Formats: sequence, C-alpha cells, structure tokens
Amino acid sequence: MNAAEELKALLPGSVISIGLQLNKPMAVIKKEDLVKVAGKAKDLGFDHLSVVTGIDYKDHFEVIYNFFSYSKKQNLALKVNLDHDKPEVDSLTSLWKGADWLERETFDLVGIKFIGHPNLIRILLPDGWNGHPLRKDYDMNTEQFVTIGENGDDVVSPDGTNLLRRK
Amino acid sequence: MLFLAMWTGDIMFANTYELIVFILNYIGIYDPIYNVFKMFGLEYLLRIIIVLVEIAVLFVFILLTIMFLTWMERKVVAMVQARYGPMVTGPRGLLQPVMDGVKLIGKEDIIPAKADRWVFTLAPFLIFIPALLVFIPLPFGESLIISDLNVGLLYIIAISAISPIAILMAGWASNNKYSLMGAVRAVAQDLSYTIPLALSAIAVVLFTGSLSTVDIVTAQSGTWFGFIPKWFIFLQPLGFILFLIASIAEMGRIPFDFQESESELVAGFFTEYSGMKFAMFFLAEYAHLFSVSAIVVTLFLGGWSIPFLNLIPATFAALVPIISLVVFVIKTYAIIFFAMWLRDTVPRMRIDQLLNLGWKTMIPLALLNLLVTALLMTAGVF
Amino acid sequence: MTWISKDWAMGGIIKGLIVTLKHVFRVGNRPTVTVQYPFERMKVQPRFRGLHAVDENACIGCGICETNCPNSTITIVKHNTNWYPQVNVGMCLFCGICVDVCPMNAMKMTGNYELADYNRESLIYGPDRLLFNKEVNK
Amino acid sequence: MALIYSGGNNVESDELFINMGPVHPSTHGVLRFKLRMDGESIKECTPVIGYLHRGTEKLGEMKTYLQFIPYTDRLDYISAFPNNYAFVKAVEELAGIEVPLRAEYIRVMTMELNRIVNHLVGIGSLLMDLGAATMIMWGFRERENALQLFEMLCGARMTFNYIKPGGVREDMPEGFIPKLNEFLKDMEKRIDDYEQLINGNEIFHMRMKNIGVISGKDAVNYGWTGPTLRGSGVDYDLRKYEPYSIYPDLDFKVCVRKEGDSFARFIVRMDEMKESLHILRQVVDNMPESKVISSAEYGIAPMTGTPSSVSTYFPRIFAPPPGEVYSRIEAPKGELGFYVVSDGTTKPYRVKIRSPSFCNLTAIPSLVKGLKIPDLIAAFGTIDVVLGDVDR
Repeated sequence: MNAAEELKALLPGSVISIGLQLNKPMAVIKKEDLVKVAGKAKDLGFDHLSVVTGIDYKDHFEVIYNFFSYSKKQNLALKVNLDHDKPEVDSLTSLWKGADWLERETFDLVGIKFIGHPNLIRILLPDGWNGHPLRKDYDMNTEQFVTIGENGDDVVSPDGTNLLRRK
Repeated sequence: MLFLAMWTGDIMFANTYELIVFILNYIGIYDPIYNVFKMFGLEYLLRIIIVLVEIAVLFVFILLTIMFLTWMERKVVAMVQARYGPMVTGPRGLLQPVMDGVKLIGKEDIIPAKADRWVFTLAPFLIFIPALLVFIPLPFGESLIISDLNVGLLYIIAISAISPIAILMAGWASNNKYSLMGAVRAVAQDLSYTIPLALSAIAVVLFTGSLSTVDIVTAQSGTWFGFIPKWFIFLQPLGFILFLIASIAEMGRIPFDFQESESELVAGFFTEYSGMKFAMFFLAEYAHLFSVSAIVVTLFLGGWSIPFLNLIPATFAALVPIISLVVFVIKTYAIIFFAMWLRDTVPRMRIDQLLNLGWKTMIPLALLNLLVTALLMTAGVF
Repeated sequence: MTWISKDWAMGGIIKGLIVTLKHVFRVGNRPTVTVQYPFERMKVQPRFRGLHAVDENACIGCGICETNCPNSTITIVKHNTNWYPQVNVGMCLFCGICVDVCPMNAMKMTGNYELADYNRESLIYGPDRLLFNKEVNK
Repeated sequence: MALIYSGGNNVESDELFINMGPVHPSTHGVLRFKLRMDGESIKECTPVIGYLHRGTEKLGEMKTYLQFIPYTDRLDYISAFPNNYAFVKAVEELAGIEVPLRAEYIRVMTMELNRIVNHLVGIGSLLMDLGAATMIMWGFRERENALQLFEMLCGARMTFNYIKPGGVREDMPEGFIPKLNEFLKDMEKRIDDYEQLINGNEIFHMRMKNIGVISGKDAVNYGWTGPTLRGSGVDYDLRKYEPYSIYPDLDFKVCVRKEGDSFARFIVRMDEMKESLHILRQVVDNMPESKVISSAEYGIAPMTGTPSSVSTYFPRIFAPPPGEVYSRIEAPKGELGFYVVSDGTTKPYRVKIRSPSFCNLTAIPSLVKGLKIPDLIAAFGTIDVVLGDVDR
C-alpha cells in the first residue's frame, strides 16, 4: 500500500482520486481539505515539502505539492484543482516554513493566491508587475520597465517614463 | 680615526643634524657655508635648511618604502596564492605602485552630495600627516634620527592616537552607514588596543628607565654569553607577543581589519573616497604598517643595534650608520613580512571577539606582564 | 576568558602559517599556475566551442541550424549565389546545438574565443567571416 | 545611532536600517538583504531576490526539450552538469529512454567532478568573505584543472550542454582518463593543504562554531537539502537513499555532522570532496565500454567528423508522450528537481525548477536573527547559494 492509498484509507472524504505521477504515488484532493490532508501526510512522516508547482491548464489551475519522507524514504504528491476564475487555495505555511517562499513564487509567477499566507507578495518579479508570466494568457509582447525608486522599492511603468536613461 | 671612535661607541651623535654637520666639517665645507650665512646674519637659517633637507630625505624614503610595500604586499599575497602578482609595469612589476599613483591622481575626486564637505576633505590629511610624523623620533640607524625626543615613545603613542579621530571624521562625513560602522569599529578597536600596546611598551621602559627611543636601542646592544643578542624579546617574550598582536590590530590588518572589512562593510570608512583622497588613506595604511613594524623592532628586536659588532672589521667602521640602517630595515621587513604572511593565512575575527580579546585577555596579560617585570626588577633578577 | 578556553597554543594558525610559507617558497609541487594572458595563452582543447565556422562546400543552406538554435542566433542569408548561416555572436550561447543538428556536418566551432568588439553590429558574423575552405576552393 | 537610556538595565539604541546589496562584496551576486539593525546585531533580515530573474521556466515552455538544455546550464552556473542531468533525467523518465551504461558512468564522473568544483568555490568564497583570500585562489587553481577536463570533454568550461536525453553528447577524448587520474592524485594533496590551512584555525573556529545553528527538524521544515541539511545531522543523500544512475553500484558514505552550525556545514563540504574523489576513482576503474548515446534520434552528429561528409539526416523531432514527472537529484547544493509536464508536443507544457539555493535561502531570516553582520556573512556563506539558481 503506497502513501496515496494510505491517505485515501484515512481520509476517504478528502481524497478525490489516487494515481501515479509516473512512478510516484499521487493523490488528487479537494482544495478545501488541503491543510487537513497535508497535516495527515506530515503525521505519516512526510516531513519534507520538496516543491510547490502551479500549472495553468487554460480551463483550470493545478497546484501540485511533492512531499518526501526522510524516515520512510517514500514520495507522495498531492494535487488540487482550482477554478480558473478564482485560483485560491489554503496556505501550507503553518505546517512547513519552507512553503513560504515556494508559495510566494507560485503566486508571483502563476498567480495562485494562498489564503493564510503571512506575506504573500511578489518574490522574483518586482512589486507592481502586471500579470503572471507563467500563465498561458500572459502577454509577452508588452514591455514593462523597472527602476528602483526613491526609497529602494521597485517602480514598474509600462512606457519607461521612470527610467533614468531611455533605451 | 673619528669613525673608529664612532664605531666603538665613544662618539655618538644625538641626531642626524649633528651627523651631517660632522660630515660637512670632516670634508671641510661646513665652515665656508656657515660663513656665507653668517655674513647675512642668518646662522639659524642654515640649521633650518639642514633639518628640512633631512626631513625631506626621510619623507622621500618613507614614501618610497610605502610604494615598495604596496608592491611587496601584492607579491607576497601572490606567492602564497600561487600567482605572479604584478608583472607588467617595470621589471617584475616594480613600477606598479607608480602606475597606481598615476591612475589615482587621474581619477575624479568625488564628494558625495550629502557629505560634510570640510570634514570629508580634512580626514585624509589628518590620517596621512600623523602617519608620517610618527617617524620623527624613530632611530633608523646609529645617529640616523631626526630628533631624539626624551619622550619619544610617548610621542609615538600619542601621535598614533590621532588616527582614530581622522577615521571617525572620514566615516562620519561620508554620510554612509557602512562608513560610519567602519569608523565606529575602528575607534573601538584603536581604543582597546592602544592600552595593551602601551602597557607592554611600559614593561620595556622599566628596563631602560627612559622613554627615548635611542636609549631603548642602546640598552639592547651587546650580547649575553657572547651569542644571545641583548634584545628585549628575550626578556619580555609575553610582552613581545602582546605588543605584536596589538600593533597588528593598530595597523588594522587581517585578522583585525574591521575598519575596512571589505566583505562586511564594502570598504569601511573610506567607501566613499576616490582619487587622491583614497590614495592618502591607502598610503597612510602602509605608512602605519612600516612605522608600527619599526616600533616593534625598536622596542623588542634591538632596533638598529648590531648584535655581533665585534665581527665587523674595523675598516668598515665608517659604514656603521649605513650598516645599522640596513640592519634596521631588514628587521623591520621581517616584521612586515610576518604581518603580510599572517594576513594570507587567517580569516578576520569578529568585532566583539576582537574587543573580548583586547579587554578580557590582552589587558590583564599586559598588566600581569608589567607586574611580574616590576617584581623581578625590584627583586634584582634583571 | 572562557571564550578562548582552549587552543591557547594557536596550533591551527601555526599549521596554516607553515602551509602558506611552503607556498611562498614553492616547496613540493606548489608552482605558480597563473597564465600571463595577453602574453601567453592557454592551449584551447580541440573540442572547444568558440566562434563558428561553416564549410563552404558542405553547407546547403537548409536552415536546420536556424530552426534549432535556442536563441535565434542564426539566420540564413544569401552570400554570392548560395545561402549560408549568419551568426549573431552577441546572442550566441555557444551550446553547439547547431553543430549537432547540421545534416551535412558543415558547421563546426573553432577555438577562437576572443570575440569582444566595439559595437553590436560587428558581432554579427556574416558568411564572409564564417566560411572556410574559401581559398582552397579557388 | 544615539544611545537612549530607557530605564532599568536595558540600554536600547535606535534602529538602523541597512541595505546590504544588491551590489555588495559578499552577497555572491545580486542578492539584497534588508537589515534592521540594533547597533551591530541584526533584528530582522529580509532577503530580496529576483535581480537575476531570467524567466527560465517560461523559456522552458517556449523551447524544445533539446533547446532547453543549454538554459539549464545557466541556473547554477558553478555546477552545470547536475543541472543538465536533472532536466535530462526528468525527460528520460517521461519518455522512457534507456541510457547506455558508459554514458551513465560519464555522467556520474562529470557530476562528481562538478561537485568538487562547486565545493571548492563554495568554501573559497566563504573563506574570502571571512577575510582569508588565500583559499579561494587555491580553490580556483584546482578548479581550473577541473575546468580544463570539462573543456577537453565537451568543449565548454562552465556551460556544458553535454548531457543529452539518451546519453551524452560525445565520448571521452583521447588522453582524458590519464589527465583525470592526474587531477585525482593532485587533488588529494591539495585537500590536505586546505585542511591544514583552515580546519584547525582558531579564528575560523571562533567565527564558525555555534553560528547560524539550526536543528535537524527545523532544517527539514525549512526544506533544506544537501550539505546544509547534512550539517544538521539528517542523514540523507538522494544518491544513497533514492539512488539514480549508477550510484547504487558505487561505494561511498554520506557525510553527516550533528552540530548544525556553520562549521558543521563547512566540514560536510570538505568531507564530500573527499568522497567525490573516492567515487571518481571507482568510476574511472570500472568504466565500461559501450556507446554513449542510445539512439541517434536525440542526438548528435560527431563534432570532429570530417567536414562535408554527408551524415545521415534525421528529422530531429523529439516529443515525449504526454505526462508529468517530478524528478530530482542530489546536486552539490542540495536537491535539484525538475517538474516537467509534457503535452505530447516538442515543447514542454510546463517546466518547474526546484532549485536548492532558493529553498536553502528561505531559512536565512530565522538563522541570523540576533547575530551580527559578520555572522550573517558566515552563515550565508555556508549555505552556499548561487544567485542564478535562486532567481532562475
């Protein structure tokens, strides 16, 4: 019995389906129950949150959490499906401190809101950037210009008026 | 004949002025010149001219030494790090300091907009001039001393205490947080390390009973049992180690280079300086390196005194001032090499660890050293 | 003084000083390794991926290198009567994919790595600068 | 900066805000720390990243699988082979490609060499930040030898593009193994030199011991991996416990230290270099003979072939079947993972990079709270991040 099946047995209401992500067990879960299932997974020994991936499938978003258990040497992936209009899911920062930046990055690049995240601001792109680049509908042809403002913050403008030296 | 007398120590000149007058007399041109000046009633002018000439010679010597030291530093670092170091300018890169100077002179002199202009401009001078003034009472060789002050050691310690003020001025006036932190660190460091420095110097003064540097050096001439030089390092091993560590801290070199620790504070108190002003800090740093090493040599390694004087044939007696100068320079360079060598080996300490070391370890040890020395002297052991 | 309770002898530092001194005097296979660059150069390995070279006879101007270039570095331009690649070295990743994909083995990369220039235009290497075999052909 | 006597025994000072970076000698690139300082001690540290963001993940969606490999070189540019391999491993798992044994040996060889290179640079720059510039020069001397080997092998010194789906780009050239053996022999003596120079140095101990302490549990919680995690006493190495490639056949031990401070992380790196040398010796001894790429479909016309000889032409279209995979390896800096989603076309639908530097940097704010700026530098140096890897 792999970890996904174990989870299914423990929380039958929350796990929608189980499957394999190639050769690693994966469970698709309800987005409302993410924290509950992840907490259960942590109790099962999955103490390492390896990565948080957000994927834009045009009609819906998927967020995939890859866990690993140092004690059992097993993998586990949890997947939640989100509506395209309202990409929101609970934050795992209460369980894993390492989720902080991973979720911020997913918010920054894919635009998924993590409810309950203490500091959900952009991390790689400057504050005020328009759009989330890893969405499939991101407009790549519009230029955005960034400078450092008076108090050290990033200033973004669409036409480059804030640049000291125009190109 | 007279040189022979000099060599045996019967005649010693108090300072270089008298040596020059003696030499001029010896070759017979002093009186004609003196008479020319006397004609116009300007005898004092001749004295001033001679003193100015010797100061000029000294400063040129110091500046050349500094330039050589910058080259040497880079070469030693390069040797440790399996590199060549400067190789292009001049033979084996010897003219590199000249090129550096030319480059720095050619640079734009930037004063930050919000800097305190006057203090900012004054600070490099205030650090550079004391760095040169320290050399006034330092004996470079027999009779080779500008002025044998009877408070020579005190003068040296007092003059080198000016540099923290200049550093604080530079750090404050730059209006830069890194500069300010560097300056505050430098002041804290200098304050805490001048104390063990002075305390271990006092232990030496106990032996000589005089603050005059010439007296200190003279007290170290000769040998015990014919083969151990009478250097104070053998009487004061702990004092020597404390003085060496404290003087490396005074120089502000790794492992104690907090004033400019480049990986933490970018460049410390001279972050905002450029061009010639930066060059002054740079030169002052190496002047410090040379002067502090010279002081270590004077206090603990016998200064210019030649331990095995009797091995020098009497025919070379005329060269005694030159030989003593060479001996002094060699000893000084040994200390400088040690400082450079240490710099390439150890990482930097942390500022609180440095202050801990200074206040909690070095000052008690220096006091203990002083106490033991005084007790042993009272008991008549020395 | 508890913070420095042990290691009073500073044995570690003395050990380190000995090692650095060995380097100063180059004791035991610790030679100077720097190469004085403008005066002497390092030997470039035969596989080095530097500036491109295009075999004039082999190149058929098919444009496979153009489509496979990750950075759109290569464009096919007309040179004399035939079509040859033109490489914008300023954008090149020097990944060697163009060499891998060339069906005729016409593209290769030379050991020329000194490609700095004064403006961006001169970084665009046209066929006139990339083709070899030219003289041999005549 | 004025001292305010606030009553009682507490002397408090005004807060000082320091902007450390993005241009600063010891932030290893363009990292920026916003520091709220109380005198010299750090009250709050906020890392600001993204100054080197190049949109590698977006680029991954726009390039074909083969075209994306050169871009992985630019993530962690100090150790690019593991980046190559991590992506290629994901693609191979996705497409089910068999890899010849010799190719796997060459891959492991390059990755272990790269681990040595990475640790040399990591230790060197740590020591340079602490003020001992000698180590980085010595490290770069050995690194240069390794880079020469890389150049010999694949023609590039840092950005290799060498590991391809199905194998490696080219077989080893003539005279590579003797040169590698020479390097290995040399390296042992050099590591002794390093240990003599640094390991016992009392000042180094003062700077590193009990600085930036993190317990194993916290380290796992923060998502730390690699040498940083092993410095905290967690015995984990993907090469050992989730083995890939030929690592199951190799004999090596996982270097673990219990202390969890900066010194432990440093020592783990030092020991790993020795283990890598051990692995390399086994790889060289057991190098099998076979082809180095399984199918020419993914590859590669011989680079040194005679010009104008017509090689067989392939329509080099490589499209893995639809699916998704998360594949991770033990890169020198920690766990490097690639999440690749294929929709059956020649370009990945989504590439997500789990970079070790990014995740290891997460813990910095809590790691350095209450320490001083020099300790921040020491702790940061032992985490050993490369900003190309953080910002991607």
